Amino acid sequence: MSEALDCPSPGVPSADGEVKITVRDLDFHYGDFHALTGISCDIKARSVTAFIGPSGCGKSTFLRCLNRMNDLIPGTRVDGTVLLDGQDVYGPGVDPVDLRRRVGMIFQQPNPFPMSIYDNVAYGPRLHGVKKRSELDDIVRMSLERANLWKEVKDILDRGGLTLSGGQQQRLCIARVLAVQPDVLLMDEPCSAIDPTSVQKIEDLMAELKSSVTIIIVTHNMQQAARVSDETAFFLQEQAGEPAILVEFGRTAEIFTSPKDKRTEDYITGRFG
Amino acid sequence: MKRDAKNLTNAAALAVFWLAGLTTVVVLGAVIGYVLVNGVGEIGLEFIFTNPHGVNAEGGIWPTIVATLYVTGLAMLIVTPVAVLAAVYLAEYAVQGRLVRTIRFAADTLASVPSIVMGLFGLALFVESMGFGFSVISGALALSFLMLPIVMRTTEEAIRAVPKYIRWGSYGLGASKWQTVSRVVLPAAASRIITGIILSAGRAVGETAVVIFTMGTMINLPVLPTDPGRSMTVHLYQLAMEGINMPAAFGTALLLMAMVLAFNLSARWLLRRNRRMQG
Amino acid sequence: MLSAALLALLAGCNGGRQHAADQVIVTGSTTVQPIAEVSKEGFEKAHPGIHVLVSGVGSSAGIENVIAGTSDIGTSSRDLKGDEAKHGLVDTPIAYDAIAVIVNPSNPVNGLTKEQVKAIFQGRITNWKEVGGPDMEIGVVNRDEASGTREAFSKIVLDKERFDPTAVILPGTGQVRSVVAQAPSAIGYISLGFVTPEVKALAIDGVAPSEEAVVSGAYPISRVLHFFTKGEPTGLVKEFVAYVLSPDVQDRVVREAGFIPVTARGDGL
Amino acid sequence: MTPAEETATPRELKLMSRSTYVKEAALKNLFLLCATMAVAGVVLIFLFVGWRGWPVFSEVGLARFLGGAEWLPTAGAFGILPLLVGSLVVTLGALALGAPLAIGAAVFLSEIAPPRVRSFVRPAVELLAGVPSVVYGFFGLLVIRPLVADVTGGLGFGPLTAWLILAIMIVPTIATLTEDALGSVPEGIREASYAMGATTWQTIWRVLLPAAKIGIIDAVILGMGRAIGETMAVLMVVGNAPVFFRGIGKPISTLTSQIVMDMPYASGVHRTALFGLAIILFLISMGLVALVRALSRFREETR
Repeated sequence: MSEALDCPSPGVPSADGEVKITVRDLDFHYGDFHALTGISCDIKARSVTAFIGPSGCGKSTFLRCLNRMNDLIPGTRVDGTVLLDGQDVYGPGVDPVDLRRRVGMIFQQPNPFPMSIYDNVAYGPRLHGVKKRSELDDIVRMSLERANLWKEVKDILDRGGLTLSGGQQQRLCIARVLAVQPDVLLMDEPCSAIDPTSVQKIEDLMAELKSSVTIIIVTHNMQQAARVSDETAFFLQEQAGEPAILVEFGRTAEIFTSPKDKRTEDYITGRFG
Repeated sequence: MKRDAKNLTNAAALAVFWLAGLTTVVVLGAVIGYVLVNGVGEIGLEFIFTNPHGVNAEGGIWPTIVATLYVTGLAMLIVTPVAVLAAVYLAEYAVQGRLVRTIRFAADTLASVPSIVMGLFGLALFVESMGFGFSVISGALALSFLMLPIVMRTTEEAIRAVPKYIRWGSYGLGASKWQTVSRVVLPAAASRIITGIILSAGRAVGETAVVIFTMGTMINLPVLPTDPGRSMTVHLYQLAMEGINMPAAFGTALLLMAMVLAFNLSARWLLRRNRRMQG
Repeated sequence: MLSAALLALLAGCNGGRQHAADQVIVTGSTTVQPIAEVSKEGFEKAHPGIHVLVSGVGSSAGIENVIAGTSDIGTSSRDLKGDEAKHGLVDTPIAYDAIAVIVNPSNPVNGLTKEQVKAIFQGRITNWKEVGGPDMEIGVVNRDEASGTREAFSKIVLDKERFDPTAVILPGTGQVRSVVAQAPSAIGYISLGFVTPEVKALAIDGVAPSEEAVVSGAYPISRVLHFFTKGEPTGLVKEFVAYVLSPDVQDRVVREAGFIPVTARGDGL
Repeated sequence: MTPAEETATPRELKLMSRSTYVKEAALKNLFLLCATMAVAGVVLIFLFVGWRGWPVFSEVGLARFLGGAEWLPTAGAFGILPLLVGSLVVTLGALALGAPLAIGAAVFLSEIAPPRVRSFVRPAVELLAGVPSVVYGFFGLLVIRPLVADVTGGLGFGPLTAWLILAIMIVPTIATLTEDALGSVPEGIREASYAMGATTWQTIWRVLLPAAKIGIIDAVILGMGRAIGETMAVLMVVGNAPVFFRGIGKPISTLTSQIVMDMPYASGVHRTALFGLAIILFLISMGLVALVRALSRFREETR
């Protein structure tokens, strides 16, 4: 465990809960475009952190740095440190495959595999060596229950995942990720492509999962951020072509009622963005 | 007056395009019809399952049917793994650069090689230098080079048709690249890949110039891959040019057309079923 | 008969195949092919377990195969030429074949001299009116160079001089016949045995082609069909040759294929 | 793997195990090897066809081979000019007939045909591509040759018959590629033209065809490649007389048909000459592919 970094900077809230992810001076380059600069923040364990900011301000890109999904895109470079439970995620020899198992991700577009509901959820465990049918059944049931989908699909487990509604598909994806026991759940605008009634189900689900999984959600919808998150980070790209920065990071209540930075206030009150 | 002239030419032009469009159907109908009308009388169990005998190859064409299916099947076995894995490389692993451009240029060149050149190549390499002699294996190897670019292209298109975010879903669960490709991408693209293989097999069944110089022309029921044989296409060519046993020629042509159509139609059916299933 | 496209394996190239003991390989002239194929069936019925592999590759290829040892019997519809004779091949004539010059039945010309036929096939006479026919350009139909019939026709009629290069070349007897049958201006040549009413066979130097004329030697365009073997045929090969010379093949198969049995001359071996 | 307890000590991040890294790298190299098989194929063709055909250039000499006006192997004459001219005549004639028909059919399919009609014309075009070339030759020999014979008074063999057959054979190749080219023209262009009161024909002639020009040229070039490479169908109808073009009803020969005619009995220099023909055919087809790629690069720059 490297010693806790204590230098306060705009991104570090008062340390009252256990920290899951620590980010210090993170820069991100995509080819010769400098996308993010000087991002530092601490994500609390078993809490919901929201990333907000105008579209194209790099919040999704930053989210992808946390589980090294950006490695899949050729020509990208990450500087600075990202610690998961104190261990450097970009350290030499770290297996990104294992990292992505522990830091699951939900995408904007629900993307169940073109397989049955059962196979979708069992895909992760099968990847990591679970073979016994009975064990798989337990994991599938448990994951679908945690994702509040079990009652709706328990009789149609062999039907294709694509036959479900948008909201159900998204919850299936969540169940699929839960099946591999992640510590962290990254959600990249999970609700922007699904109907309002399902959004409510997903938000309730996040509230329940918060007790066992650290959740980070990128969202355009400030009301959603206010409703579901404990802490909020506001990202901004001042001028086009310039790297985006983390303007302010703090308890959601404070950010939305008494933001310290004028730029946050302008964004919150909808003057721009 | 001017407006009518414009509409007149437009109507005339449309008529020409309708003519062009329907001509293709008429021509196809003529070719298939001619072969069907003259050949259907010849087709019978006896024609399909007995050997040719007698002065002018009366009787059935069974050895040529076996030879055609044998060489095409063997070619499919040889080309499928290589072409599919090559397509996986191009679609999933390749980074744009000189190497990939060379591979694509080579595949395009291979696809445009005249079949007679592929035949002589098979003769020079497989029949003579590798010492297989006139045989099914020589034919299959030559055909596999002919089929390689076709299967590579259709497989790559099938893989690229699998949406990106499905791959991310798999990576997001901690799957390695090969796990993602083998467990999600390939199964999702499977039916289109199979369609590509069937279409290339249909093309191989219709080949003459390639097999005439690699599998030979001896009417013989091939058992071992090193046995020679005469394909249905070569048999049709010989019967047609000898011009004595025309009924058998028509019968062979009809069976050949039936086989090729079966390949093409089954490929189309598979594609449509897949599109509906994934829709 | 079309010269099949089996490659003429050159002596010494490493693609040669070893012969199984129970196998007789007969390759060569497409003209002799029908006789060889039907004999194969009869012979295989009479000797179960014995395989006779037959393929028509053209006389030249057949002779080369038997020299190279890749065939037991090299069939040919022409005599040996050049250094082929130096390999000690034993010749066993098995039938006579007369070559008929055929024209379209609508063509009024009924006969030509051998010299006229030669001039037409060399392109020196190009219009039917030069030989007493209507004013119509002559459509010459020739055979491909692998064909034994062409070889014999070239030797007997053209004294081995060049053919008219602008002639249509067809690799099969049947096609020559059907083209001549359909085109009024056409002239071609096929084995007498394949003449059918759809074409008219011309009299040559006044002698109409018939079996008697061929046997008596009066008809000028005829040739011998040979079985060539390396040395005196022995064992299985000898049995097969004897079978081909038996009345069962000579009277039925040879006649059916349109040829004249060698035994018809009464001096059969 | 039972669900982790709430306060489990955080698990250590596993380090990249040697075995998975090696396995992934090995698989990637295997796939690369498969991909290079296409390159290997082209190289092998060059090597072996070239090796067998090379002696003809030394023995007969490039000038007499390429420039020679007489092809009579038995007399030692290996001039392939008549065959080259033959191939060119047959190919260009087929293009002159086939290309307009194919482009017309493609425009019909992509712009004019109502869905019901399109649903049986498009499969017809695709099935035309499936018909084996020997069946086309068979059809040509028995149906088209007699018709041409009656019309021209000759024997029916020659360029005209070959053109008719080859034109049918290259229609699918050119039509499908032209249809793709037309398909890639943005929808907005059509609407803009119609919005200005242009008729279908004017839209096609003034807007669509120019926009898809490069694609159509690609299609025609590939159609040419297909035509020049065609063997069996041409062999059965062209008449196989290795002389210069003398009229649409007079027999001639081409590079491809001459190879199949002579190969069964060719030996020595004659056989290497046939391999020489194959080399030239291969170079022509490669040249056409390079031309198409150059065109597409040119199109990229001008877009």
